[in-house]
Amino acid sequence: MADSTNTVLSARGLSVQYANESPTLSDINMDIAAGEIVGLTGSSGSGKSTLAYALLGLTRRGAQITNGEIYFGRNDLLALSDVELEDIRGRDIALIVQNPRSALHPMYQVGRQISRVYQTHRGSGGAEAHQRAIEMLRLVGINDPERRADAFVHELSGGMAQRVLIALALSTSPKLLIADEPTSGLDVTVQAQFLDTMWETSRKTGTAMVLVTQEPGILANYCDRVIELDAGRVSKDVSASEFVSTSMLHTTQATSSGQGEGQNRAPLLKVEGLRKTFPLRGTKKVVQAVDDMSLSLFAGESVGLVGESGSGKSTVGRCLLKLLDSDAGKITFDGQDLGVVSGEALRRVRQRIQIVQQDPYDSFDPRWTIEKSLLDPLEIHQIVPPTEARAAIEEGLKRVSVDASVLGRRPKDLSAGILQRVAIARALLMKPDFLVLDEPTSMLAPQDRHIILDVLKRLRTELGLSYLLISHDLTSVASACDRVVVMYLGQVVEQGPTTEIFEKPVHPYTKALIGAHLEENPKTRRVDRTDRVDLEGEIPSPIDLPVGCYLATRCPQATEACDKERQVLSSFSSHHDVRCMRAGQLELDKAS
Amino acid sequence: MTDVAVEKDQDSLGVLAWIGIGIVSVAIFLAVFSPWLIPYDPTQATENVSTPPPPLSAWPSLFWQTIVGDGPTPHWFGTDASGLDVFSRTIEATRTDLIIALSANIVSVIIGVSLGVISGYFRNIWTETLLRTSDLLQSFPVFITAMILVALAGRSWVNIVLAMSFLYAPIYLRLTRTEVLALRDRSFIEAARALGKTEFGIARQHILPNAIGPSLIQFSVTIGFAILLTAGLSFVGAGVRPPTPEWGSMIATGATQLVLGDWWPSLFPGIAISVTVFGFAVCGHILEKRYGR
Amino acid sequence: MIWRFTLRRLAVGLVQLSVLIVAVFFLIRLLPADPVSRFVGLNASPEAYALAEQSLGLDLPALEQFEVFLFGDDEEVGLVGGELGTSWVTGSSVNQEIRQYLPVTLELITLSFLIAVGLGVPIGVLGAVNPGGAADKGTLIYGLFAGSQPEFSWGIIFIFVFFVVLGIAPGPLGRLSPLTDPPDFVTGAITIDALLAGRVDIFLEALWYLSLPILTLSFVLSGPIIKMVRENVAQTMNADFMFYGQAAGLPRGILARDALRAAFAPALTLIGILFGFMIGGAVLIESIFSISGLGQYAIRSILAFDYPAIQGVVLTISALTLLIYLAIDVCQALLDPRVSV
Amino acid sequence: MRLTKGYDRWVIFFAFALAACGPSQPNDTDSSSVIYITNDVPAGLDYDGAASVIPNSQEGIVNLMDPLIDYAPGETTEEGVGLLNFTSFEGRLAESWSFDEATLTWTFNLRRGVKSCVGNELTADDVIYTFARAKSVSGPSPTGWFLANVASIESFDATVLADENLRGLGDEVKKIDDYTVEIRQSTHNQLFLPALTTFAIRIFDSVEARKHATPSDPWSHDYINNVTAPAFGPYCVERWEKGNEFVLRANPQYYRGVPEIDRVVFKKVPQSSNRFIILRMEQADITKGLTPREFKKLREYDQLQVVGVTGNETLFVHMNFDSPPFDQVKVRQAVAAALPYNWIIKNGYIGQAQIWDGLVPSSYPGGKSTFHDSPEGLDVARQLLAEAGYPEGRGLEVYEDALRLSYPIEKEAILGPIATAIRTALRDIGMPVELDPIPLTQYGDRQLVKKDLPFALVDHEKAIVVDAGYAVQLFFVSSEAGAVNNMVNYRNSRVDDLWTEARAERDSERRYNLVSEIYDYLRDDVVWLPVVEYRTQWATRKGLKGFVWYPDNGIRFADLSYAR
Repeated sequence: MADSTNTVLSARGLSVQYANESPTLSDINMDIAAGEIVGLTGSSGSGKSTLAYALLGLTRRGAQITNGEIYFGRNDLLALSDVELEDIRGRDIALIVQNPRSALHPMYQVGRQISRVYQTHRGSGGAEAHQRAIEMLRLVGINDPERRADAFVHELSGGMAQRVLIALALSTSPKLLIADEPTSGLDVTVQAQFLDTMWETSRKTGTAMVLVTQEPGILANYCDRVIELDAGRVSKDVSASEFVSTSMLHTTQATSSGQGEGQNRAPLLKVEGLRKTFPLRGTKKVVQAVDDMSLSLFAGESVGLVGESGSGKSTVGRCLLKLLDSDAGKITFDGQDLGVVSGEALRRVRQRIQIVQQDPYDSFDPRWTIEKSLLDPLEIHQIVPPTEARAAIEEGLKRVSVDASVLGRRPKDLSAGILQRVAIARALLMKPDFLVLDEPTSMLAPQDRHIILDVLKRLRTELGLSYLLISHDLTSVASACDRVVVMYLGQVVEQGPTTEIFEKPVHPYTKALIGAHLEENPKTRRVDRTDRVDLEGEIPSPIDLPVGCYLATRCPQATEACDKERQVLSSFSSHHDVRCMRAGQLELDKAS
Repeated sequence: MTDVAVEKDQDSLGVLAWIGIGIVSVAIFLAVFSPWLIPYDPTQATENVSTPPPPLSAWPSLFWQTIVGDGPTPHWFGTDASGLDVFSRTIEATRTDLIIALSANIVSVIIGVSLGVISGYFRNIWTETLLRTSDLLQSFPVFITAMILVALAGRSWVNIVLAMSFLYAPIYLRLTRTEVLALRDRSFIEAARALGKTEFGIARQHILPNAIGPSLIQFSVTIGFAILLTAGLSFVGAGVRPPTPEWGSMIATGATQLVLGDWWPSLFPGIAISVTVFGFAVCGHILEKRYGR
Repeated sequence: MIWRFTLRRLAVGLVQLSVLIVAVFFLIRLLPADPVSRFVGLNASPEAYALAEQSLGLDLPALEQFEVFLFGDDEEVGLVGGELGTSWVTGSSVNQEIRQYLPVTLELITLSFLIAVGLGVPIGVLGAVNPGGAADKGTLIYGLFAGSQPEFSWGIIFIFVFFVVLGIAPGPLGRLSPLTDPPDFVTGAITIDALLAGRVDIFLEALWYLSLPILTLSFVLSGPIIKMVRENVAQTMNADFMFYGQAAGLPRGILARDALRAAFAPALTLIGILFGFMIGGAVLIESIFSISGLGQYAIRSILAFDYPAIQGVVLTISALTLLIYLAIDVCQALLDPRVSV
Repeated sequence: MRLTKGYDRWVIFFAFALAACGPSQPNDTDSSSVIYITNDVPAGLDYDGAASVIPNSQEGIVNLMDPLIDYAPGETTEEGVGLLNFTSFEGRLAESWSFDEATLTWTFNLRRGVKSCVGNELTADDVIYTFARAKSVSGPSPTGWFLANVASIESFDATVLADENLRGLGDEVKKIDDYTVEIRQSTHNQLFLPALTTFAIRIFDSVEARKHATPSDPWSHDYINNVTAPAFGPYCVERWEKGNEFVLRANPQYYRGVPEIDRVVFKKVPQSSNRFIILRMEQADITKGLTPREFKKLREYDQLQVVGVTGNETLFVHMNFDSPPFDQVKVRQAVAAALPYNWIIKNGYIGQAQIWDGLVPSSYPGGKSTFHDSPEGLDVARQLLAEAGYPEGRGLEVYEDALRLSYPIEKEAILGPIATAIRTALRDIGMPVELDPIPLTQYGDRQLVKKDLPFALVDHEKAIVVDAGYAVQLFFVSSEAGAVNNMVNYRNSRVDDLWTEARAERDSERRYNLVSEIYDYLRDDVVWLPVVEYRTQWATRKGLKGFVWYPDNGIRFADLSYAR
């Protein structure tokens, strides 16, 4: 194992058990060297979070460390008294958890929560601790830290709360930082910034880090070494590059737009000037979700709609199915204006447009068996005679490679990946022409994502379907789409063929988005790149939008004019539109 | 992980849960079969006024006597000032109180849950008004309002049930509505809509079955309170008509005898009500722990 | 900010109260009995009846009666002037009567709450800190049991045991021995009035006479309080921020304070709601212990169909309840930054 | 001293350490002060006020206000309770009086030197004020006017109610000089003197009363109802907290001598069982209105005594002639035959009652005593019911609403068991009777105003004017003939005619015969079904003596004294 003088922490024979259960962790041995970033991975339920906490000598209520030693410096943490442990925790070993908003006390200002940890461990005075808190908040990239220090956690976004947590953890300059899925639920650009910060801190201060994650991109981009757990035991302990080369089956490849090259035909779906706002309760203000959205989609084509949370991409999907009524704009499906259909006609149109939703568990009635959930829509539309319904749903399941034995089960008894395939099967039972895929992979483990994408690609060829794939996961979009539409704050900022967008993005936002994408390849680590376009600050509120370019406040290339002038989507090259007045100029600058 | 913790909590409740279920089962059994269990007509005055219960030492032989049918059945719990058999009345009162409490809750659940689904699922000015009205009802002093309502409509168990429904329906309405509001935004509702289900079909087949859970848990808790309220109303003379056996009115009339040293007419119904309501409270607690929140 | 919140809530409360006023007024007039009969007494001739009806203002159409109730007439200023009218039974002003009875009830339940909360909170915490232990089970069972008991039954049992059999408690004679001259009426709460008058002896005597009703009420009230404290504290101890606080090496003292602070807000709500409920719910205890509080006044008024008094009582209790809810909300908003102001 | 004592109790109670000792209770009353625990204290002191129908209020009034005349003392019972001689009157505020047959005018000579609580002297103006106030019918329950009307005082008739202009006092009540007043009747009426003894038309201290008049309330109803009734009686109000406490202090200038009991504390204890324990623990001196069982139990204690008389408290069954099946005399007779009289006396009243064999209390002159002469028993009742067309009760199901036996809920402790026994007996003969206790207000409304109460137990109706004829006029003549409380809607023109004749009859014996004939009709028609007369009782600490029974059943504390 690692050189003992260089070792920060080593665990020997560590076992954790919940009362009367089989051990959650058994006989774990691991070492962490100074300045090292160790990735801790494994499927859900493998015990990786439990291990992360156990390294602090902590367990959740009801669990117990039954065996083992954890050496930190000269001390066995498990042999120390509670008071001695209190000293080490937070000062020498710090923790970041995956749900930062519930990890912070809801009733104290976040600045105070940082300063009191600092005070506790560094024994400083109140004023000094407060200064330190502000300093740390600035360090983790929070604008206006003096003001934010007085905020309560519910006033912060998830990303900001996560940064507060890291500020808290780093404020005492710990020797070891344990981060338990710190970026789950964050947008890609925020995730990238955040991980960058952590990485830089580690490199600068020599802090060792344990990064618990399931994301191969993160492991590949940021970790030196990867430990994989399987059912509570260490199954791999290898360098990151070795881990990636042995475990990763897929690598990103942009598919060329082979199909759907029929621009002269009439589009299957045409959206013009779509606008959707939500009224804000108790005020006259509105939240702008979608603005001036236009889109064409041809039969057999697969279009990716990407953007971060709050960009309005899901709202677009819902408007297409008329699950939401749009404020303005026209949606035409196969020549039929959806604005005017209702009642029976609407139901007939909906049969041809189906949706697959983000959370498979949420998209099935928890009380119904899979069979009932699948039979019900068949009965409504009487697509097949009742006697053949059972055969039809079995056939449908076979199509998505799911065994018919799931029919008698309830959603909670199935894994997310299987259930999502059942959801696809359910949509396909309607014999639709067009599928809206609303983040179909974001709740799934990486392996399941690949399966789903494979199924979708296969079905598209088999059935000649059209897709609108809504996703923030660029890997999925790159592998499954012919064309990509990038949205930011309700507007399309760039659209064009997949390869062009990925390889030659024009809009600064697209550039940042692509740049934030973590490829599952240690050789193209983001941290090693030099040409990154990083956005500053935070997304403006969709209630009080800027007058000019929505990105102006964050764009590194913004000029004064960007602040004032409203941007329009204009053709950049054939089939490639960009909403940036400086697009041409930027390309020229780049070229020169 | 948290699931494991909950699991564990249930285990420690084992004995208590069985006590609760046992009490409730016995109460229901007595309520259903009381006419075949009681030795005396619970409303028939006799000459044996205010007789104390037989001493405990005499019970075995009296019990034997009763079984072989030798001589009159003893008044196990004594008789009250009207010469009514306290034992028969205590048993028969289980029926009265349980019927009232159950009916009131069933009516409230039906009204509250259906209005809750409507007001949560279809939001407009009418359902908003409905909601405000039900809020207002909840700021009424429960006991006094029930007294006024019963005074208004007269003393009969139907009126007590209606008065209580008036007070309890808002609770169910609130509970259901909160649940429906959370359900409305669930993906499977949207999915059902995309799959062509009608709004009414969604409300009936998806919303209602999924929203009723908390109300059913509340049901068990509220039954206990309904029994207390029924008894309390009878205690101040706004409950069922005498001589209908009812715990509260038995305690009230028995209380006046207490000072004369006659402890039995009020003690036995007092124990009955304490135990029964406790049983329902325990069951409510168990249900809440197991299925709630 | 908090003022605007309070004002807005107050405005909503006023609207609710107005609806309440209308509802109560017309609801009461549906009562099946005619209060006039009470006044004609021996002389139930039609003329006497008409005269009595006139003197009570019941000869007017309901809407006009409502107008009189709201805006008063030659003799009274009406509700807008803050007057609830004149009791038909006693001929006294309902305001005055409520002023007399309300403090009695408030005193009783406040003292009971002090005891119930004072005992319930530590016991509940004790149960929560050691989940699954004997203390935990004990508090749970006690909480469930006490919370489901009929207070009238226990009041009677306590009187029988402590007064009749043991003779160590005072009889159910109200708040003072009938022989004692009560202190001057200032607040109406006899313990406070006694202290204001500098009569420690009367203060102690009042506590002594109130001891059994307080015992009964605090026994019943301690149930839900203990159960709730136990659950809240247990829940807080399981909260992520407590776990994280531990991981951040915060000392135990700070953690305990954090936990209590988080558990306090929901506790406050429950105590507030219980308190509001008890203002109207102390009826049975008052009648058992001969304490002439608002509940007794309500029963008397309902049995006598004394419309102005019934209206007064219901409105007072509802208004107080709404006020308490408002106070809870304001406290919540002050305590818990998450509550939107 | 008091401080430590109170503190002791407090500590003891919570420590339970000295449980056996128990703190001493305050029982060291001095003999000039009594604590009277009652179901309620006076709710108002104005006899024209809303509260005047409540006996508790009347009890307050009679201790504060004196009448012009009262009955003379009669015999004393074995228990030491004084009775009145209902045939003889003696002066109170009036020293003497005379009657002029020709002009139907009564002349009252007022006593001199009578001082009110505030020290004003009684004059004719006070009497004039009292009658003027009565005639103003300005109170919500003008009892003063009503009794004057019953006594046939001229122009105090029902027209006053209808016409506002007739409400001023004319010369029917006239001041002759400061100490002489004349009152004129419209017809001869033997109820005149009895009416003057009641709780109403007692004389106010007009000087004091006028001080509290306001433009909107010229007759000081507010003051009298809420502060005190200024008058010339034996006691004055010291403190009054409605719904809780009422304290009287002896009028130091009372013309019949300062009462021995100097201070009376009325303390409200609504429940009879509580009153029982308090008296048993000797924390009070007097109580009344206990249940018969409680009275009986109290007799067992040496330091207590129970005294009482069979006065005018009765129990009867009311069956409404307008509510079938009670319109059939056979049904009413069946009920009469089926009632469990012995059960009621033995278990309902624990022996403290006797069969009421008439419709006039046996203590009143002129009652008829043959009401229970006909055969009784369940078999007779079944027979009668069959004759009425309801063999075994078949056919009575349709009268479910009428067969609800009502009684005031406030009387549950006493009437509950009796009603239950009656229900049991009547169900035995096939009448499907249910019980319906309702609040007194509702009961009164239905019984006296709407007159639609079909079937009820009545134990609080007593004729406060001691005269057999008064009851006839009040209850039994048809409404057309002027009965105001004909609660069962009895209509018999023969009875109406007989009463018209009897009312103006000057000869006592002939009047008695006419009234007797009326009572024969009442008996044969089972108009009211008299059940029992029960004893009016007071429980006191030993040594308290001097109780006198008055028809209003109010205690006159001035009569009492402590023998130590």
